[in-house]
Amino acid sequence: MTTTTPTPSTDRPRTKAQIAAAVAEDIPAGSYVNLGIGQPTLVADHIRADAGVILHTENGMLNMGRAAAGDEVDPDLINAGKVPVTEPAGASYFHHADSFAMMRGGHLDICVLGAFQVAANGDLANWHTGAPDAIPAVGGAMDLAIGAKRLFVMMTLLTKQGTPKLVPACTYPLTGLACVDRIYTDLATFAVSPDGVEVLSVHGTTFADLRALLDVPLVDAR
Amino acid sequence: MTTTTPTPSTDRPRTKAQIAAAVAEDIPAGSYVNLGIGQPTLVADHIRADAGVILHTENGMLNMGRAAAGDEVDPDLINAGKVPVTEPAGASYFHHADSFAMMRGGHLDICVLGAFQVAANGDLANWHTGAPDAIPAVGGAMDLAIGAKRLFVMMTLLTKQGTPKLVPACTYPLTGLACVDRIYTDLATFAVSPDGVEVLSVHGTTFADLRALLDVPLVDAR
Amino acid sequence: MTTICTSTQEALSGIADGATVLVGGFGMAGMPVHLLDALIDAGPRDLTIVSNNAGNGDTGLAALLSKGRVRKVVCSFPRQSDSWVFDDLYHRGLVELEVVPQGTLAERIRAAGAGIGAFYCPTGAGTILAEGKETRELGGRTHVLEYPLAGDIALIGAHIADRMGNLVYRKTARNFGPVMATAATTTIVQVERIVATGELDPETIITPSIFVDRVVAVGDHQ
Amino acid sequence: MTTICTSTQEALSGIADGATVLVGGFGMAGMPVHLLDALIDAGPRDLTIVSNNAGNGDTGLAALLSKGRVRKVVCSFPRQSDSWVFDDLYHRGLVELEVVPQGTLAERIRAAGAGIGAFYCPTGAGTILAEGKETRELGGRTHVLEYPLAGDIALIGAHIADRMGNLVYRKTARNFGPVMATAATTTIVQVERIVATGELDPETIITPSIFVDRVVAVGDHQ
Repeated sequence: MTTTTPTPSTDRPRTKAQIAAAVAEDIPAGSYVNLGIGQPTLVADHIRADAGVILHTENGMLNMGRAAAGDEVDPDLINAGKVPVTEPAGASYFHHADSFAMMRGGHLDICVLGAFQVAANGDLANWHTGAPDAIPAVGGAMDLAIGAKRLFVMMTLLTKQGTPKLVPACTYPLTGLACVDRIYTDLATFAVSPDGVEVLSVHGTTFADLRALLDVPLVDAR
Repeated sequence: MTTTTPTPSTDRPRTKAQIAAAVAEDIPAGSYVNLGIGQPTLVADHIRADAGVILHTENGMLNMGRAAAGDEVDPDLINAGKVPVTEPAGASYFHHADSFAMMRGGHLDICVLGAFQVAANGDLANWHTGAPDAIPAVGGAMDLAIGAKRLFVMMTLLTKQGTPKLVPACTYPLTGLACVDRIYTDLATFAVSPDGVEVLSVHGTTFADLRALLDVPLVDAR
Repeated sequence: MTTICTSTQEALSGIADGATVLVGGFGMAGMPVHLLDALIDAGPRDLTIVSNNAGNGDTGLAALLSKGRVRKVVCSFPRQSDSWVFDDLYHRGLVELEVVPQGTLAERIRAAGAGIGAFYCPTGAGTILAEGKETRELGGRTHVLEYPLAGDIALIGAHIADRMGNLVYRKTARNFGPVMATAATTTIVQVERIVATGELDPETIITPSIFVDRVVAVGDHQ
Repeated sequence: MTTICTSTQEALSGIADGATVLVGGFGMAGMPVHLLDALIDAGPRDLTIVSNNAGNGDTGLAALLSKGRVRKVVCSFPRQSDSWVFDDLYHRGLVELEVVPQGTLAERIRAAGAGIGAFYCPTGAGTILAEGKETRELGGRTHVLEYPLAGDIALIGAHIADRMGNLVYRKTARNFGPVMATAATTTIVQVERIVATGELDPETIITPSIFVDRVVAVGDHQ
């Protein structure tokens, strides 16, 4: 499925911008893509303007433009994060049922989401901590998780407490089952496969260290 | 439910035009109406222009205009009978799934259809003779039968062979179950009710003769 | 028949206690703020609100919530940075919450308007939001049985109406409006202005007048 | 990515024997006649055709049928005054027929495009078209379980495309086009002309480019 050369491994952990750039590199020209709210929106900055990548926003727009500035701001023209955006040539609008039909029907090539946890089998947890006082708020996360042809996750590999987010099985409430294809992190890029989790690149770590760190079966696919 | 004075009974059987006029009289001002292909299209000629009745055609148009003539003919603007029509002010277009969603969702006030048979409980048979060599062709008949808030049927009360079409139970394949509200015929107007079939007017016949003719429980509601 | 109202007060008359109210908008785009103000003034209690969010800041839905008028909220994303009114009521057990994935929310509303009795949806399968729901394997994938979500009332913000009640929207302010308009017994719409019938391009009409019961012009929102 | 084809021959390349082909149009409005001619020339056999009718006269679908290329027709209304080609093949047992109520046909195609696994539909309940189908009582009404109807190929007639592949339709020629475009692996569209991206009003785009794989300009049909 990969249409680009794998990202080379590097000696240092990747910054958020570098992770976003790595995701952008793996998006084939002409793809229809939904970038989730938060960190995934950074990917837009790294997609080459001539790649013909077309962005979908689930609140009803295809070929969404960049963030609006100054006089461009129009309260009727926002993205899923409720940020004002612009209308490039070729943009189109549709209502919410049609927008999610587009997603759920498998028409988007790639969706990029953040995550709390990803399991070795591709299960995704990214909507709810499960804390007893947390108000559950799913938004479009579950639709996005199951809708696109391929789902890329962007996250740090470890929590602030140093616990891996790539896990044998998610302990947080699930967003979708076996839906993640790729995981882009500061320390490595992974591909979920039937044979285990493939390591596509490492950054500021080694395959051996990752194997020691993570409680999931890893395959060296560099 | 009736918002108009019942049609008075008359001494002669009604012509097709008189049946159509009787149906038109029972359509409240401002109704959204679908007129089936064939005889029901005659009803349009009898709806008063100032009644604000809005016609739906299931091939995707609301506020359908009259038949097009001469230079008005546009191959992209046709009704469900594939007859060219006109576009009045306030017309709108939608695709087939939206058009039948409008119908099935119960948004149309009245649908007018022809029939082979109507049963005393309101069952309708109007799409298929059941003859072994007949090619079944349902079109939108089943959708129309169950979709509108009220279903009016227009037909002659008897077949050419003199057999009643208002029957205890349909012998032809059904279009819809218990869906007919009113039956407008040359000899009488009927309303299907839980207490039996109400006779609302008679034309060139008598209630007693109808009772003798028809094998269904009749209630005199004139 | 669409009624052109001269005030939001007139537009909101007759809303019963206990009503289910569909409220359009995503963020502020398409949010019927004037109708929400009038709903507060009108005074009905014990409402069920169906909307994407559960109120922001202290106005609109949040104001309705803070006045104790809402028994239950059905939404996809109640928790936001400025949803303190809902957060407080929820934690004090003063409001019920049903969280629905955003696309399933839109599709359930569409089903109500389209006469679909129920549908099998892959979104959320295997997650806590599908707990207790009927499931079925279809095409090798687990689907959840979802039911229509209808409203007694829909409050919609659109761009322009004609005097017949046809609506056009503007950019991403379309969002939930078109589906909610189909799914309520009484659909009430605020628009920036009302134009003569025939002034809207029929190809741009997204909500045909059949779905619009009351419309009121509230002036330009910008 | 949408490919702008320079000939209908190019647009119809690579259609496999045994393909399911969704064919838009209602009567001649929206009928992709040039694409059907090219499909005949391209030569695939053993096709399943999904369309509202089963061919008229001796051209288009009827010509495809007469050349023995069609194994099965799925449609709502095969029997028309000028459907002699289909009639003859059907009576000689040379073509299979699946009759589907028109609204259910549109909704099953929509479901395929929208990622809906199956849906409960009231249309046809209790009739011979529902024989052998699963049913369920919902809201006091019998519903029939209906499954998605997807195509390998969709052939659509639209009005104008931009170079990105966005489509606008014209009046009632919209009909099945927008739903069929969502439901096929490869959607092929004939348009009267192709304009520069940005020339179409975004509010009038009914089929966004994501659903369009190939487009070819065939000139004005009038």
